Amino acid sequence: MMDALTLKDALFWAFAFLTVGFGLMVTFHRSLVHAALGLMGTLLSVACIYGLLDADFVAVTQIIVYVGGVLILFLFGVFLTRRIDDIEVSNLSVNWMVAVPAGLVLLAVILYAVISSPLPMAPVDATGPTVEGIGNEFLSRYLLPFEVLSVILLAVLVGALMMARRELKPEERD
Amino acid sequence: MVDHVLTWMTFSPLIGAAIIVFLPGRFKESFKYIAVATAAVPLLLAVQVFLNFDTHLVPDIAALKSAAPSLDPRAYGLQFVDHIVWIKAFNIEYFVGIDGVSVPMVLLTALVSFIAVLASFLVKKPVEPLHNSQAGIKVKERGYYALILLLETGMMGVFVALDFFLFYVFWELMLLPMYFLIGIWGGPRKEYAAIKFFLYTLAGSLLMLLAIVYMYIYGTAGHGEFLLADGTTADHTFNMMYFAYNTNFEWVSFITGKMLWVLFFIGFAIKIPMFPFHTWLPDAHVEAPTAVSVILAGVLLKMGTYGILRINYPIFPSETLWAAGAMAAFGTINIVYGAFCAMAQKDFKSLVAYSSISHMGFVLLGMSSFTQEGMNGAVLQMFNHGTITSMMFLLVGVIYDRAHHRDLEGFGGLAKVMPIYTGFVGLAFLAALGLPGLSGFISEALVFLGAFQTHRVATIISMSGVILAAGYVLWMIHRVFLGPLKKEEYAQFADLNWREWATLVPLAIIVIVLGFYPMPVLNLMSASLGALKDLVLAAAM
Amino acid sequence: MTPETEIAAKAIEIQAGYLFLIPLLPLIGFFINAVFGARLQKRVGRWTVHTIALIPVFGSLAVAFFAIFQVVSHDENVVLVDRMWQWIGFQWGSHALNLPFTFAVDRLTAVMLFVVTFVGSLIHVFSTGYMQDEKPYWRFFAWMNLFMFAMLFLIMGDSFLMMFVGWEGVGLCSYLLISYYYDEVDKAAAGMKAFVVNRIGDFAFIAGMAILMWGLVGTWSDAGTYTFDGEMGPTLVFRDIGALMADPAFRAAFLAKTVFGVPIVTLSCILFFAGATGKSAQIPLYVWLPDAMAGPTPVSALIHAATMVTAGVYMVARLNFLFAFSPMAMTVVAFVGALTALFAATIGFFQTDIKKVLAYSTVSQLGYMFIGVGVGAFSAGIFHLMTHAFFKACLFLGSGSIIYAMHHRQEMKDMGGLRKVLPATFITFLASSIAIAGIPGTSGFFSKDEILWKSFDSGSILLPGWLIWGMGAVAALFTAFYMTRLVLQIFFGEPRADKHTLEHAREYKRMTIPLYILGFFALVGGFVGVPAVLGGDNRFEHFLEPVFAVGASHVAWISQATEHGHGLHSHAGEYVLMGFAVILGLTGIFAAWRIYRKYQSQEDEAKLYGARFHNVVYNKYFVDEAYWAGVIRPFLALTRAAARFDKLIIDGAVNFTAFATKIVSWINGGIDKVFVDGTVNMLADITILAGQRVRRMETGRIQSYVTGIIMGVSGLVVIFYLLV
Amino acid sequence: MLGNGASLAYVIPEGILGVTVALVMALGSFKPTRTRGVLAAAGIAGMAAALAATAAGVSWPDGTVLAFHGNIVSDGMVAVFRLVFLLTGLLTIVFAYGSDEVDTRDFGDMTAMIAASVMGMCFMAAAADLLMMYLAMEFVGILSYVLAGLKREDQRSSEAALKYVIFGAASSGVALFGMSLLYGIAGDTSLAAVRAVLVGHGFEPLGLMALVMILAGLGYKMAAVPFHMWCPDVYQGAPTPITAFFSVAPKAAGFALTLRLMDLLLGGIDGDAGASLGHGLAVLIGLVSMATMTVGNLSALKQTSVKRLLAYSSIAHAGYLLMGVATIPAIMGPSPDYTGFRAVFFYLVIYLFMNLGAFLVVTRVVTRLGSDDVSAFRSLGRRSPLAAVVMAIFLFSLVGLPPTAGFAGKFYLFYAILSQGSAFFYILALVGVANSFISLFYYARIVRVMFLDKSPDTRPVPVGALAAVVLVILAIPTILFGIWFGPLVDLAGWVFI
Amino acid sequence: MHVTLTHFVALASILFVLGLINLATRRNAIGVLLGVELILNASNVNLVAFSRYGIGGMEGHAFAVMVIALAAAETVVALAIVLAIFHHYRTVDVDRVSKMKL
Repeated sequence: MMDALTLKDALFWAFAFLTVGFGLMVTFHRSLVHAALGLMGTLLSVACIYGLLDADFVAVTQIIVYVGGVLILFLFGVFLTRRIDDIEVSNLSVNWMVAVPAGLVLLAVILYAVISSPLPMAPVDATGPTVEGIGNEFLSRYLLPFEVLSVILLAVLVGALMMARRELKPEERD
Repeated sequence: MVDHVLTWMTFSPLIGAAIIVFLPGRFKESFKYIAVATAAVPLLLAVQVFLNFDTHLVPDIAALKSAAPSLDPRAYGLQFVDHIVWIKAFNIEYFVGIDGVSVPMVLLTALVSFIAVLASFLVKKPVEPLHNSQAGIKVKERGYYALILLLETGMMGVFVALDFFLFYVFWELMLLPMYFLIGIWGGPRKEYAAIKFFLYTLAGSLLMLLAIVYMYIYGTAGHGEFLLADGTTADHTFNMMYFAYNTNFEWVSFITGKMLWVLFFIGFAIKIPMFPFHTWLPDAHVEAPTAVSVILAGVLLKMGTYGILRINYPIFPSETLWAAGAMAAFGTINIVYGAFCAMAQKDFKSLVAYSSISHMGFVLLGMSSFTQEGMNGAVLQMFNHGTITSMMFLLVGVIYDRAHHRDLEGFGGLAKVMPIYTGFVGLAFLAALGLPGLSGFISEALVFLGAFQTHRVATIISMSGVILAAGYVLWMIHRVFLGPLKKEEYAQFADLNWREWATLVPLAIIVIVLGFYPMPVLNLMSASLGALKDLVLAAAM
Repeated sequence: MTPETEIAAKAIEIQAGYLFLIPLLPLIGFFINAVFGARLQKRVGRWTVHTIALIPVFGSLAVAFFAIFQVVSHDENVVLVDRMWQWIGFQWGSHALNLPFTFAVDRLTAVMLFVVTFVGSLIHVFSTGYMQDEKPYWRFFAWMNLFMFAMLFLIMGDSFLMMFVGWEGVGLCSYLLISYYYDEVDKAAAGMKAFVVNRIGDFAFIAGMAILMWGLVGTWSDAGTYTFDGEMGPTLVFRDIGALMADPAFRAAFLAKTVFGVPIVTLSCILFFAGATGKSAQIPLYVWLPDAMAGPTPVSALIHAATMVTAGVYMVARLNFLFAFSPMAMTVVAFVGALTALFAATIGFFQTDIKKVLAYSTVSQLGYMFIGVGVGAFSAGIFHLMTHAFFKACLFLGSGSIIYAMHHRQEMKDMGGLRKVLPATFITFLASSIAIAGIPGTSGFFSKDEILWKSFDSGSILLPGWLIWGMGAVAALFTAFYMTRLVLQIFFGEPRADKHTLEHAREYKRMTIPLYILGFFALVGGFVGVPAVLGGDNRFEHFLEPVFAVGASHVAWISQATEHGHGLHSHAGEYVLMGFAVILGLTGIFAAWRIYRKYQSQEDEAKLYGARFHNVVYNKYFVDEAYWAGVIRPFLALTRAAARFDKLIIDGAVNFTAFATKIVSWINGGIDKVFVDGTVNMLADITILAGQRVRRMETGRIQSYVTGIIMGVSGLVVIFYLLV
Repeated sequence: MLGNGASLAYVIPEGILGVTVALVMALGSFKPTRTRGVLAAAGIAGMAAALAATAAGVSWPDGTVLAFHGNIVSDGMVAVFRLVFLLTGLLTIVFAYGSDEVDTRDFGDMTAMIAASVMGMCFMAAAADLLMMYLAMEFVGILSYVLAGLKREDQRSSEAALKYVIFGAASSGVALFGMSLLYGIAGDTSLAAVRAVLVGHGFEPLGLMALVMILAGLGYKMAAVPFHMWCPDVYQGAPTPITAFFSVAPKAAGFALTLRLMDLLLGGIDGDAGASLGHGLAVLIGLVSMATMTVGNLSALKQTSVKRLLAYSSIAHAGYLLMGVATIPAIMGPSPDYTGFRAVFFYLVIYLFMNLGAFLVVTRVVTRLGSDDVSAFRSLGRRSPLAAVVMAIFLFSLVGLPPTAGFAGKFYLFYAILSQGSAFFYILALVGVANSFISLFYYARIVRVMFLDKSPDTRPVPVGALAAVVLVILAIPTILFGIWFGPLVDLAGWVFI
Repeated sequence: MHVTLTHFVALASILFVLGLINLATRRNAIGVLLGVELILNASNVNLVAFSRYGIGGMEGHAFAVMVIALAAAETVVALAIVLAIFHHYRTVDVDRVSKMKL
């Protein structure tokens, strides 16, 4: 039923392939920098998928927080550690010989579960922009998680600072 | 007259242990005196128990079986009972009391513990420097005496506890001190021996724990509800008496019953120790210090057979009957096999250890007979073996203190050097081989006579133990005491010192007196054992 | 096959509260000497030691005589009873076991009492001379007193268990006294051998006791379950059992019972007899007795001739009410007795150690006694027991006197011609020798003759009486032969001892007086039992009649019932047999005289009789060696095998389990190594082989952990699918 | 279901903890090097206040209250678990105060993070919503990563942190994926909705898988096989006081959350769908339990580092505890019986005392001797009698020997699973017994080394007055609950009344 | 072929497994952390897709936002740890970060 292939479907397939493709790059590319860039691709593709799912706020958050924040952080990390030590460490470990088959088995298990369980076929009607809905959730139903999250972020801040507060004594630099 | 006499007997050593633990180090010299004074308390109280014990009190089984659980201890044939709720949530009670089965054991424990403490005394003796027979415990006295008193509490507790949970707690409580006593103050391979002892016993007791918990969960009251000591009722119980007389056993299929029986039995069989669970015993004995060996052989082994009489017999009578043949067979194996192994030993102490295995076989054989003679013989044998084997280990300790080895081939002709010692050895070992006129004979003869009625072939085979015992005992005496002296320096050995006298004489008196007049002990137990026998045999109908 | 009449064997019980003194006094003596003897001997002197020992022995002799007179003075059958206390007992419902600590003296015991206390006292006296040079003098007397206690206990105990106390007690004392010179390994070993061999007999004794105890009052089904016949609890008291057996109804029921498919009465009696073979040195357990000569000679006289070794005979006689009802058991007793009598007598031929000759003679004479009790002539057996006690004690003491004079040399080759040096010894020895050889008029003649005749006449055993008689008669011939040889070799011919010894040889009064007394009794002691055929009234037999009423009457009944007899019931037949026996004895003496007029050394004898024959007999048919090779060595090997089995297999199994657990733990502890890392490492190895980059694989890598998660999740999910 | 405002009354202890966190941070920012005592005092005071409040019944409703729009539950179970977490946190701060493994400069942050992580744990015990569950788990997790890496000058500490973070991220990712699927099935994040689906028509394979994935995330918290591998490395590498904390608190929280999840999904459920799921889960958890205790015990046998040994021991204990969780079938049906769950709590409380006690001794030994190798414990019986004796008590309690509390705990667990009355649980009990037996080997090895082995160095090892007091304080309940555990049973009675 | 919820879930599953494989294979610690992001994104796809299909509530979206925030926080901590490791070992090769284990 080729005619049934709507634009949305087409877009999904496109973004899906992009996502998986970038995902493969993240996982299997020898170079860490490429992997990081692959992650960027994945994140962006996923953001587009969010768009397809009418999740505007999530998509935007994805781009801002992930692509804008987390990824930059990663790249910093990559460069910071590579510049000092030049050993090629981005190689895949030989572990993949076990991990990949295991992962494929897991995938098979998951896909079996997904396919054998009836899921709703049609989307509900789009409700327009989601920002308000999400905001309402955060302020009413998810107020407690929201507050807890803030405590977490605070604690993480302290923790990260502490980890970074580093003065090694010379004899411990072996 | 002391009230709550059993409680005092059980916990007074613990108080002594606490005092020793918390005394400052500068009172080091007094630890042993505190210990011996503390151990004397249960001994004195034992006299009270002995004098006031009503030998005729037995449970009326038929009446109990059809009645609701009651709080009247005398209905269950119990005396000196202390009974309070301990942990209400699990209907666990502090329930101690004695009947004819336990009273000889209680007396034995008090006696042997006291003697063991005394036997640990450090005695300095002005003899030749070469054989400075400075025997006894010289290092870490605080720990030693505290542990040995703790051990006494555990042992006493096992014999007086009538609540499964309490029983189990005491049963395990005695493990730890024993482990340390062997492990710290033992011989060259002490660690191996200690852990072996520990593991064996624990393996058995864990199985027992499963059985106990299982019974707690699924045991239901036959008529009415279980009564706790505070008068409240309960659905479940740990009360051994209720299990023996008031529990509705419909929940137990014969298969389950057998399984529970076996779980308990293995736990106890390891302690006896029954072939093939016995190999911990020679190791433990060989490595343990003298006083600990005394307790180990004198009291601990009896816990196994006591447990069978206390739990397997009344609670699972039909299963007991089912297993009687196997018990007799194992008893026989113990007797013959233990004697065989004893014969081949080169170490004095492991000879005695194997002889213990052999002698505990008599207990097993006697109690599996379900005759008045056999069961009385079995329990009397438990008591007698306790005194005789204590003597034997003390005596081995005497020579070890002087020669610092126990190689049977390494002595010879000691009779000339140490005539008094030789006399005591003769007395103890002849009692062990069942020489008539000494206590061991009475119990062995009763076991043989009683067991023959039920297990004819097994008994006849066991009787060969009479020959084998003569073999290893006399050969030992031959090698150690007769013939020429093997080493010149042994001629300088001093005969017994005051501590050795003090520990051996009371036991010797008991061994001789009970040989000619065993009735005081027999009277204590025969009624209870008769009731127990009837209870078991009633299951056959 | 049993008479259906009630046998009136009930004795009148007389309370005699003093009986306990008889064994107690020696016990006190033992106690004092054992505890204080060493010090007394050192500080005060030897006389204190033997005074302490002798007073109780004579005291109990006096009390025993009082008791004996009390028994004898009653015309009716009485039994003196001293019930001390409940020894073992309990009552549960209808079931009661009641074993009182009771001494009883009936007519049989009275005879035994007389023998034991009388001979015992004399030997004690003798010992004060013989042992005077021994260092641990106190020990000897302590043990001797203990022996007296045990022996008296044995004969006075009124139940199996009481008897068993004495039974084992005398065994112990025998052990202690044989091992008296314990620093000599051989002598110590001889004691051990005696005890262990005795224990083999005890094993049978206990088994018989157990079978009898339950067999009397209940029945085993074929399946082995036991039911009581009535309300009666088990008993082990002789008088009770005797009374039961006197009841024909009970007896009939009892005799029909079997255990292991064998009649209970037969099995238990054979077991009791097996016990007796140990104590009384019969085939096959006689081997200890010759070795027991390692002990001091008075010990041999007291224990290994006069008293202890006769305990088996006493027991069989005591149990006549059982044995008589089992022809099979009686046959065994008689035949083993006859065989032993013959066999031991032959060994006596060539022994050169004078004590060994006497030892085998004792074994042989004990065989006679068993013939007596075995053929139902219980009183004859006991009669021989008594006469034997006199003459054999005398012989042993005599040999002791010789050995003492010869400075503890026991070989005949060192003796010869001693009749002048030791006149008193010679006379008493000679008297005893003719007694044992059965010269008419001596005590041995009467008792032996009675046994032989009764055995010939016996119809109660399963073997023909003449066979037993024949064996006994030949043994009598042999006895006469070796006794004559002994006397000739020791007392006649040229002295072979060195001068010094001969000069110092002397006889002490305390040694000769007992010899004279015993010698006297050896000669005339038999007159208490002159048989009717010789004009006597056999008072001895009549005296014991009530004790053996049950057994003897049954034996008589059987003989009658089977119409047994060789037509020799007449006096004429008895005369013929008697004459035949006397002729045999004289033949033996004559033959020995012909050969041993002149001293024959061992080598001479070997030449005379043929080396091989001499060798076999001299070495006691190599029975000891056969026992060693066939029984003891395999047994010791078995014990070692058991110990090794214990160490290797039983303990090994446990250790192996521990070991295996450790192995598993290694596998398991390195679980990621094996299941995750292991796979990885293997693959890495493959990669290395494939020429890829070589890199060391390290453990503890986080990737393995995550792989573990992946595998774990998929595994658990699959399991869960399967479960739900 | 309460709204946000009304719900505040049910999070007062958490509020106190929040204040504590803020206070400690504020104090710590002044003069971090000199305020160790003050910070410890502040932390302890805050914890103690929360503890006291909880004990006094604050935020402890009689029944069950759904607060914050069903995000969390407040009931007795939350309250009693709060006690466990708070007590552990409090004692950890005490340990850390005396330990030189925690640098004074980091002490304030550490205190704050422990307080915060305790708060997270309280939410874990209370979570009734998938989002809340995830958040609370991550809360505890992220702080744990930092705490593990607290000893920055020590390579092994950093390594522990790295392993922890990678493993933690992976497992919580798996759990999150499972939650996302469960959300899809239920259409709502609340567990009540999930349960409604379950009651309605049961779970399709997707739901089953989602459940297993969530359990995997929880299994990692509890250190259950096969999600246990991080545990030895992290325990060994982290500063000892923190290891002590890890060995008790997050594990307890994991169990609390597991119990909560099981209760909310299956408690009192009727019908075939739920029944088959419940029985399946029981077997699954039972199998995991067997694997966990066996792997833990067997692996512990060959360890020479005491910390690592105790790590495997804690894995083994997770296995014992899972036996109690496996009693799910009992909580289903019209008359639910929470005995097994109560046994888990009961055991956790006892485990708290004995395990913290053991770790405190290790802390002292590591501080004094600089090594946690078994050989460092040689002749401790002579060098530091108090430490050795209490260590022996703790170790024997871990074995489960009477009269120590460990026995009471095992007893309660065995009681609970034997009550289930099915063959599988009997086998489970037998495996549990066999494992208790095996565990004796390695615990006794330490005891042996302490009392039986000779050390070349015989100088005394002072434990310090504070530590001595705390050791005694920990030893008392370890003995007391062995012979008088009635009150503790009553307390456990609050877990799902 | 119509795109249904199943497709989205399948996509998420693939991402999820890829992330896990990444975790299991990357030797570079930072690379490993990239995998974590894949996993979290997979979950988010699920959440959002479920929210869109058949259910329609905003819970999924809220959840996803929360996850993103937490992911960021986690990354911060993780990177801090990686840097600490780097200081010690001069490498971020997790294979070599292995002082422990016997």
